[in-house]
Amino acid sequence: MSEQDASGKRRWTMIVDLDKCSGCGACVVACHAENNVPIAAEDQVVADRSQHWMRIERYWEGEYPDVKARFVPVLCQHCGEAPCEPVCPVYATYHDERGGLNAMIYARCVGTRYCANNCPYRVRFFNYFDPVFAEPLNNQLNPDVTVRSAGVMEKCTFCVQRIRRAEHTAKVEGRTLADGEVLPACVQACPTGALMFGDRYDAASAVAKLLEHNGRAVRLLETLGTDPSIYYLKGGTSHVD
Amino acid sequence: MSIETERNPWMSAPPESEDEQEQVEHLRKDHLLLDPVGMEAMNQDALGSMTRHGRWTWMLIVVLGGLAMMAGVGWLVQLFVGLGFTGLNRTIFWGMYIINLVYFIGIGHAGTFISAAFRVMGFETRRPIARAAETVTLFALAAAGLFPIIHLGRPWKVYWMIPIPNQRQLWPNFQSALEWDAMAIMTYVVGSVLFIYIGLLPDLAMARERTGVNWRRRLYSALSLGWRGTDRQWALHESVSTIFAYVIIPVMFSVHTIVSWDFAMTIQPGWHSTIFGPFFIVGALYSGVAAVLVAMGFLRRFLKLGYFIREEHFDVMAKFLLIMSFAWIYFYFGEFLVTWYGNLPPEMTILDLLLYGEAAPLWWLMIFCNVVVPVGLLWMRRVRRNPGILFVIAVFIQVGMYLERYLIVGVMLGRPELPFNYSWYYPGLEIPIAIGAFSFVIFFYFIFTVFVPIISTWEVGEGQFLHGLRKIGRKITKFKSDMH
Amino acid sequence: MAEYELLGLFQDVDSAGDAVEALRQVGVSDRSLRVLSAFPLSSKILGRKHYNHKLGLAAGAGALLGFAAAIFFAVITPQLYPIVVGGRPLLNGPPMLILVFELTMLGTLLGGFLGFLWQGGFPSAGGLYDKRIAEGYLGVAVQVDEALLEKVQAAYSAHKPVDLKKAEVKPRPDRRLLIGTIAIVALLAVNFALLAVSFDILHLEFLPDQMKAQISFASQMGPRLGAPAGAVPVPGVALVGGRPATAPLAMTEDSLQRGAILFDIHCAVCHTVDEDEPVTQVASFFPDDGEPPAMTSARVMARTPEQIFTFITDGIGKMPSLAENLYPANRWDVVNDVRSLTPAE
Amino acid sequence: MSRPTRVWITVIGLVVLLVFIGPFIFGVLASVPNYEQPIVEFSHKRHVQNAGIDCLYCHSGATRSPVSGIPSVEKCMGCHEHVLSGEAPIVKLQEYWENGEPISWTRVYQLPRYVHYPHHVHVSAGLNCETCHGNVGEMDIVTPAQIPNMGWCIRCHQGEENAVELMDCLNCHY
Amino acid sequence: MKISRRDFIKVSIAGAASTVLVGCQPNQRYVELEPYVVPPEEAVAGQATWYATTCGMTPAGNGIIVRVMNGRAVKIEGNPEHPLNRGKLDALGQAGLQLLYHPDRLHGPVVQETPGRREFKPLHWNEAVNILAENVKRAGAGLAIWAGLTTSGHLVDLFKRFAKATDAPAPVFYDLYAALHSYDALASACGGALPTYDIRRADLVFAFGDFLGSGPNPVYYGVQFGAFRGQALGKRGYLAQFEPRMSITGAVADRWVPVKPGHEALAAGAMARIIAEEGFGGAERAARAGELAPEVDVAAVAEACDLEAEALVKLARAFAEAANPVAIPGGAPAGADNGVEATKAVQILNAIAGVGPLAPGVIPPGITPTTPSTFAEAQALIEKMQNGEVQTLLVYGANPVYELPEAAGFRQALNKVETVVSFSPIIDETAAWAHMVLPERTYLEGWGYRVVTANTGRTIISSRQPVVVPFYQDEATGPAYSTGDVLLTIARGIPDAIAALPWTDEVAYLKQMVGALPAGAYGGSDPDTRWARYLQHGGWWPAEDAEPAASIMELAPVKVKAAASQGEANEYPLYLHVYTPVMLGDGRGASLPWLQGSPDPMTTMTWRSWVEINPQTAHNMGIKDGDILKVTSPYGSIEAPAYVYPAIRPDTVAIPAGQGHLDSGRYAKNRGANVIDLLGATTDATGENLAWSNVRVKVERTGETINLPIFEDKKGAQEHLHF
Repeated sequence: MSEQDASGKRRWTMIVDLDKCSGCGACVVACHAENNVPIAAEDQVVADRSQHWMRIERYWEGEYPDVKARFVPVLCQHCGEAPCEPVCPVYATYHDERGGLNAMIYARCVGTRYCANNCPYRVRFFNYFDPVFAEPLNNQLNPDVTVRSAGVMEKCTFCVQRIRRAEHTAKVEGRTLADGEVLPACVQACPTGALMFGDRYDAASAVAKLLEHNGRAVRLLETLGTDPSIYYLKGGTSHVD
Repeated sequence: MSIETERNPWMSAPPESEDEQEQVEHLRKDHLLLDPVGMEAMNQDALGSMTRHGRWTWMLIVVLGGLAMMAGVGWLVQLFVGLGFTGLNRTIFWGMYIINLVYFIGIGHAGTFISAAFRVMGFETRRPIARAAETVTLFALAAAGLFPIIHLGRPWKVYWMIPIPNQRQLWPNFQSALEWDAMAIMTYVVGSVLFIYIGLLPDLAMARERTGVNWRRRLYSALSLGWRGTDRQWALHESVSTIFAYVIIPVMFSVHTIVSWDFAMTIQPGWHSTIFGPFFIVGALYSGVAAVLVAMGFLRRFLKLGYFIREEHFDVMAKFLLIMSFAWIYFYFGEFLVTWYGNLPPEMTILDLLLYGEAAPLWWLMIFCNVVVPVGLLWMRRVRRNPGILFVIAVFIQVGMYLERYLIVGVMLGRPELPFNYSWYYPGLEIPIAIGAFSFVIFFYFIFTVFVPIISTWEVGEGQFLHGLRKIGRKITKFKSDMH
Repeated sequence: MAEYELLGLFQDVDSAGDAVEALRQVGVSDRSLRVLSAFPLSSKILGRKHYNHKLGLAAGAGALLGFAAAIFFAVITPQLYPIVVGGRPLLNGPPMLILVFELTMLGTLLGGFLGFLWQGGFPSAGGLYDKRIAEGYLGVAVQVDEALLEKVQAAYSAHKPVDLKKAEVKPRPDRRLLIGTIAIVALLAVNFALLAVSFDILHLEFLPDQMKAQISFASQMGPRLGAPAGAVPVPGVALVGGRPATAPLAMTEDSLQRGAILFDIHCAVCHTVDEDEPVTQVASFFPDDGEPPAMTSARVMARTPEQIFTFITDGIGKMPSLAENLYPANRWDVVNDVRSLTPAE
Repeated sequence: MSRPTRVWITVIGLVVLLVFIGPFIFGVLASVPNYEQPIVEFSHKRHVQNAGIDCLYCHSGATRSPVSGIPSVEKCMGCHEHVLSGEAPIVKLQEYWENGEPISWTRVYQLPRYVHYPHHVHVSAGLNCETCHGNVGEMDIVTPAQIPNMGWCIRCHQGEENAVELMDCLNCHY
Repeated sequence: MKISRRDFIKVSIAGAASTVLVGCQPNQRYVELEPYVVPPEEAVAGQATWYATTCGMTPAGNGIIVRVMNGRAVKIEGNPEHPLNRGKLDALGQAGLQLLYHPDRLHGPVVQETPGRREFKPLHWNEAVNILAENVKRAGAGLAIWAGLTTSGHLVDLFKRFAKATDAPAPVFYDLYAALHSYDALASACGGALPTYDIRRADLVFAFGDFLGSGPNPVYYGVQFGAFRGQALGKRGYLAQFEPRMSITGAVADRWVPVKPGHEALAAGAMARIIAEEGFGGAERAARAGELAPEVDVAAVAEACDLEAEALVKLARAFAEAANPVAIPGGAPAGADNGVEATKAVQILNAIAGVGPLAPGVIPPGITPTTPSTFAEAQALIEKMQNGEVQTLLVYGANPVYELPEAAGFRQALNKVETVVSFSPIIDETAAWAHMVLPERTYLEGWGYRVVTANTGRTIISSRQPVVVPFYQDEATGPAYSTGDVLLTIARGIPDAIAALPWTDEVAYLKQMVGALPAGAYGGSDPDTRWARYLQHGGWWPAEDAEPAASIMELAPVKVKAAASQGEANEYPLYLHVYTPVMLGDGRGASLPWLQGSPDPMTTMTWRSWVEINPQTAHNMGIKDGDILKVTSPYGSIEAPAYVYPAIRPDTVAIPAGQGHLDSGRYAKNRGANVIDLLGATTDATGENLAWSNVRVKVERTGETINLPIFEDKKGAQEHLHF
């Protein structure tokens, strides 16, 4: 039983353990499968228009032979004070008080792309063309998620359709949502368990416990004051070196 | 036929001799307001200018119309297929459409500034060129107003940005800079259009009386609202013009500040700076005045308005341009120094990109156009009084200012906080649409000069009525009477 | 008495000034005297009283209106449908100031212009006019009744006008109201069109697809694909080899309550609880031998829970299968409810 | 006004009407609904009032799934194999059943696909079917009680005491 | 009739008013309703049904559950109850749905006159099966079967029984996975079973292959790696990776050791020798090292492997002193010509620390694991085909034309085979050369089971059941046959095969098999319940999940030397490192847009193959990103764009496998180059396995340049991300 804070609000939070992330890309493909994210053809990739709601940024450090690669999975940080929200002229993106999510309402989006410019993480993707799902690939599309048309902004939603389904089932069965009952597709698929997901306001949740004075927890571009909901656990070092 | 133009040779140096007659002659030739040829001749010349388009200019008009149509077709394709034809990508979401918006609104500001601010400050040189400048504003704003629609992903939903009641009970978000843009540009458009119209009334009345062509007569009598020039109407006209002049100057300042706040409100490195407001206004006036110089050069050369638009006007405008270039350099250096000295990593990445990186050629070209050319040449009196050279300098400044905005929007956006997503901007469909926009402005400018007298003869007449010559000691100088 | 309008054309300011002075001597009131010129002459030049107009008032009214609109948009609309953005409170000061400034300025401009039109009598049908006024001549127009006519004409001719015109004054219709109403009607028409679209009364269907229809397959959308034959889903199948795959649920209070509700919805259509109750409407259509048994009848009481579960799942005889209506767990609830019924003595 | 100008005015008036008002009228006509069902004689009223069947018997999804569900042909045949099996509409039904062809009922409440409406949550929140669908028991041919647009949903959602939670766009749009 | 102005206005107002009163709303039907005639029992409209089955994209045999909405499979996730991948899944597994709904899938059997022209005519299923039956009957002993490692266990058994019944040569189970993952080399070095290790509580791991990305069991080791890094009380394992090119395992390793290609065995042997000489890790381990370590001169080895001697000493010391160290063999060293010795050298390290691979589980009767054949057996079959002894060749679940090197001569041998029949659902390179194609149902539509290749101490049988109705049931081609049913129907026509394959259809075979299984984790008294629970939970595995026992292998000291490289050093200066990329696997992923379009983790490349080259080497040769390079080996040459890769040895270039398809659907066709063309058919020292690593190549610029379809910005990725 998860007792949220007094007002019943939740703060969905994800923890990315950079020490465990092996960069295998299972989360990237799982996200495409769950959220009908279109795949860019080669010419669009060259034009730098690939759309991946979850991407793995690989940074190089050092020169050969002691060169080091760092994987940093980056997705929408669902910021508490999101810079992308106030700039939208039609409230197509706003802060969902109930779950602490940064909502992107496709039907309301006019396509000014101002939100994407103001996102320091560049995790918002614009549909420059209508997505192409060659017949019969459209059978695979998840009916719970709107297939976005051209001219609309899209981004990671923490698989809000899975959250909603779990919440609805829990409400119909008269119980509150258990910790870990709802996982986004990437967290569910991650082989090494680098991704964890839960409600930070619920003290009993695994996420909350892990974050309690965890020295390794740090947030991406925290100095910008966006209050992101994603905590990265910095990679550890071993006794041997 | 225009008033013969050899009355003001290009290089009029003041006469050495003491002879009074020569001095008067020189002063007359140099200053329009001291060289009255009577309202009748002036009306004749001003109305004549409407029909002086030669074969070349008509061909140019047709070409420009074609280019504008081409851009319209390009936009329709983009509307139905998607924004994929542009050069935008997952890092750079704003491109030449927003650059065009800022550029054309920038040009729009000079017109209003010259007619409103000069009127408030009482600069007499505004009299012949006020309407020419305001027309630049009018059509620059028209073009600028199109771009917020063209750059939208789903333009047919733009009515959601208008605060009208709807069944969804949803209202636009008035904390967004784009919403302020909408409000500010609407106010500015309304202000500019009405300001031109008020100034145009007496001239339309004059044209109504003089024109012989049937459809022109019906057009002007409808447009001039039955203006008879009674003292009561003139008094109202004076006070409404004054109200507009005083109100439209702060509105002008607010519009370009808000347009610059579209960028300053973000936390994008290179954009998030407090001086963007004044910096953009100075940039606007800078490119705007250059645009007005271009217009003046065109009117004088092609519509043979040599009598009205003389060297003294070019001289004043060029000085104003010189001052604006100093102001612009001052602001740009300020921003550059603050960024460089602060040495914040994301900001420094952008600085390196501009100075030595991929964008270096564009940046140095901009510096050449905006700094070297104007400051290098405009201090010379001979340059300031020569419309040909000023035309060239003005075009350089246009290129420079367009590049400055291109660097701010297209290039700086390519360097976000997370280095993995750096990108470069290769414009695609935006180029034909930008060319189309330029031709749209110039096309409608020509059409405007065909339908409406571009010189405000009543203002020039009033000016000449108020000015005269006075002999102080051995020198004959001009003076303005305080009968106003 | 007929009113007459006279217009005298003078070469320059001085002669016009003298004419005006002369006319005033003759007794023409300043209000009915007009001086027409090609460019604005301040009243001091002609020594006349300053014409105070109420334009400032109109601009001020416009400003107030603009201010009110700005307050409505900036303060009231966010509260009508409260949407929180950027972790900031619902109402934030700075953006409001910008909005207030813009709309107040707009109001001032519009107010000023409409005031100018209204007080200038535009579009006035105009009185006497002469082409040469635009060429720098000054026109002195007077509107007098018949009595003063001769004196006025004499005063005019004393100052050698270039030309003198006289015309009877005809009552001209005031077109301002007509033009005003037309403008308002046009504005309302545009608003009505916008409102019709935003209240979903009219649908602009010819625009590109707006995600209303999707290429993914919604529930119960054709072409339908059945379930794979012989496959067992993760929650398991109801019957394995004819027998229930899951064990009966315990007869808890919850189960019985759920069972009762479900019985009323799904079973009470045909079955009654006691034998003596009248047959339900649907059951009356069944031939006498195939009539649905009452729940407390011997036939039903003799059945084992597994059998009842199988009947619900597969149906028996004329009873259709209710698998589509009930999850297996709910079927056990109904079984518990049926078993808990005792025959009425 | 002379005759030719009057003719001119009417012609111009018609052109203006076509150009401006035409799309609106076209838009309106395109959205005039028709709710005619494949089996025209099917009447909710007779099933609910005469036979006393509960809504959930046929639309059993309403309490456990976002979609209330349109009953299968087997569900109809469950009773109509015996009940009134002689009548014309029932014969039509049996034809569907024999050649295994589904009855593609005309959808009455059609929400755009970017709206996800959960029946089971509303039913478990205490609303009954009549609240939104009107008194279907009285209708022979079901017609919508209101236009199913956002304004209608908002009217209830903003009235609730947990309105802050219910007025959240992410409830329906994702 | 003349409209007066007044009437005209009246008409328009009336018109507008009437339309408003009608009250209109959308009559467009975005959803054409089509309720069921007879609804399936489990289906509730609007709710999903989940089915458990096995992933068919890789031979690992991960258990998956598939979400089915409105009769269509929309999402694949790991089966939480499956003991191998415990609810987790890799990118290849997630993308299986696109194979099911691939736009280029065959709707029914097709036949082709002249192989290679790719002109196919559709055929009715019954007709196709009859033709196949005749050919098989006529072929008699001349029947050959070539299958891949993802073949379901029941088909392996049916193929073997069929071959034995018609005394045809034993079926060959060989594809690119078998080659590049060196199953046989590893198995033969570790006592016959594919070595799998439990590293959850290990505190130090030496990895000689990319076990997290392109190894045989990336998901199993992924789950293990998660536990390895996040052990109790903050304990964290140390990983060192020995590889000439940094893979994703190298990227997350604490230490990447760029060993010279072919010298990994030497390095492992040297470390053992150092432990012996220096006496690290206590007397017992030093003593054992003394016995087993090969006699090598450490300084000479260090210099040969291009490593600093004291680095080797430090690593050896760490290994020896670790409480629970593990050395995982595999990767390039196992594919060298001394592959088996190299694996043994690594095993010696384990033996020193007293650690061994997990014992393989006991295979219950009636269950057939898919054990890969050796390359020698494959060559033998090709030999037979070349000599014309094979009349009918059946190719199932493999693509030898694409997967085998040219030198193996498979494609030439095909000309000698009378009828080639392929069972590929999509026309791939082998099907393009086939006479007839009977498209097999994808793994999401078919029956079967897979015995999991990883030996995790207990036998895991992962069940496979259809999650959706087979997608192509076109009336024109009639009801589709699965390959198992095809075999069983053909068998009925061949007298001596009837006894070997008595079942009516494959489901009967499976039911009988599952019925015979002992009570597993989910029990079940009667066969029907056991069959239902076997399908419901996704397979059968013993109940207890006790600590898996590690088998200590007795090893003899082994002589280690540098692997011989193929091609002279002066003519071919650079080493070629071949690997199966994370996204495309063995090339099966190339036909799926999700995998082609998702960026490769290390290079972020998409839609193409590429040549990774060291920045210094590139600079010396004047190569920059996007230059098309011509890579020539002693056996062939390909062209691919250069990608300057900071983490690769200067003397090595790396090219991923998987691209360069000529067929396999619109997403794979004519994209990139097939690196297998650079490999020869030379076998290793034992003559059993293909020696695919240590081929030497030379690289030249062709002068052409393209824009690399990469997701990253190369300069940006070099910058430090300030957290």
